[in-house]
Amino acid sequence: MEVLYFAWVRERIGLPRERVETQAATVAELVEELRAREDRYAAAFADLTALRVALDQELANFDAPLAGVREVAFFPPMTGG
Amino acid sequence: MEVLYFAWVRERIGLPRERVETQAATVAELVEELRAREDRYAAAFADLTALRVALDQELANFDAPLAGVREVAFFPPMTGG
Amino acid sequence: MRIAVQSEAFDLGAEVSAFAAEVRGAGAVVSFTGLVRDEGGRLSAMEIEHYPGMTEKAIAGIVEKAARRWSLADALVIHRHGRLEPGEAIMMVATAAPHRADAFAAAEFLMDYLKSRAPFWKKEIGADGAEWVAAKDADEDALNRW
Amino acid sequence: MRIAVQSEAFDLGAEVSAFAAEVRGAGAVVSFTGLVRDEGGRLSAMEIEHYPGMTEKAIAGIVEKAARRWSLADALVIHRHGRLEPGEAIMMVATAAPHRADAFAAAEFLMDYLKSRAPFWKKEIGADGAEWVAAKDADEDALNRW
Repeated sequence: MEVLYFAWVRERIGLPRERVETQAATVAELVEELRAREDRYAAAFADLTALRVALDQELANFDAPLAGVREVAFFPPMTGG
Repeated sequence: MEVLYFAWVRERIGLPRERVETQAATVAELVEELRAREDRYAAAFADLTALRVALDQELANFDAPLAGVREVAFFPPMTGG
Repeated sequence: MRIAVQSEAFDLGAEVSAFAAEVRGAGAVVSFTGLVRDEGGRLSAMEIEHYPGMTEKAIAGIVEKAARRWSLADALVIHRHGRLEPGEAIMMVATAAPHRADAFAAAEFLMDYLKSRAPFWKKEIGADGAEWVAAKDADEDALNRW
Repeated sequence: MRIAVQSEAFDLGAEVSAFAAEVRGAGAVVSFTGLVRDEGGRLSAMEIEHYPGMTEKAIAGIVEKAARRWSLADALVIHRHGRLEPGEAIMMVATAAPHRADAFAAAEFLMDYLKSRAPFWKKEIGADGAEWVAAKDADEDALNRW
């Protein structure tokens, strides 16, 4: 699946998107896998309350299932307008 | 003093302004004097709740004193905006 | 702060554009424009009467009240009188403030007060004749929220 | 209803003017524009990142919600991304409705949701470096009033 990062999440991890092969059943499980990879991931995902997630471009919760999802995006709370 | 009429008050009385010599102490007394003049005045001043008054271009009440006032205006509730 | 009471049409876009270009330090600009509705074709024109002299003073008082209450970088009120066709702009207000909540609140406040406290009277001219627009209780009630 | 997400500057006056000219049957047009504040000279630029694809969908969903809730004759949202200078317009919304209460409410609703539910992220570039703008609790709280 495609994993996208925006704003300071993108800066902390150091890339805007990547392809991830995973068996994670939920967003939270995917976050655990990413955290375990490298310090920069652990740093980006240190505080989930500071993060938002979108599944196939719709806002979702961290306990949402990943079955059938093609695109996951992680980013801080939005600051539009 | 100058007495001004606007909107349907002006149309009912048939003139936009007139000079009125009066000893009326309050707006309400002036209204009584005008009502007694002719039917068109009685018709215009039939229902005071449908009227507003301004003294020297400031909104006022019907019991306000007329001492020192140069300009009295009668009109329906405003419909600006 | 600018107040204009005029019979001439005004250019809404040019006014909003100039207003937004001139404010300094504001992050939020709100504009409101009132247009003559055609009421499904029943309205052929609107005539707006006003009280020269009092109108300008009343609007200035309303703008001052708004400026005391909210942090405004600037405010603009333009109100026409005379004969207007359906689709024409009757009036506009614009407000500028550091943040959006103040700009919105001040614009709504100006509109609520202009509706019921500025000496304008609207007459609708239709196929069936002419009729003075009656003030709505809702417009008087709207003042109570401030 | 028109939604534009673009890096190019837009002409606020021309947009408001065209929007008001095209609405039929509306008596009230409200516009809101967000400008880059210069924060007393401390800000040299703002960079706005967004999520292409999701941004347009999210804004369309917000506009649909507003259209279901209020009697809207029309609505417009323009939001820029990329690098902006102080004083430049970041975005605008415009709403048209038969009466002013609906036009104001819908514009404020659109703004509240665009703030916290459209995937944009602002970064302020100043003399001391660059910093991502933090979301405010007040902006999240603002959604609760709808």
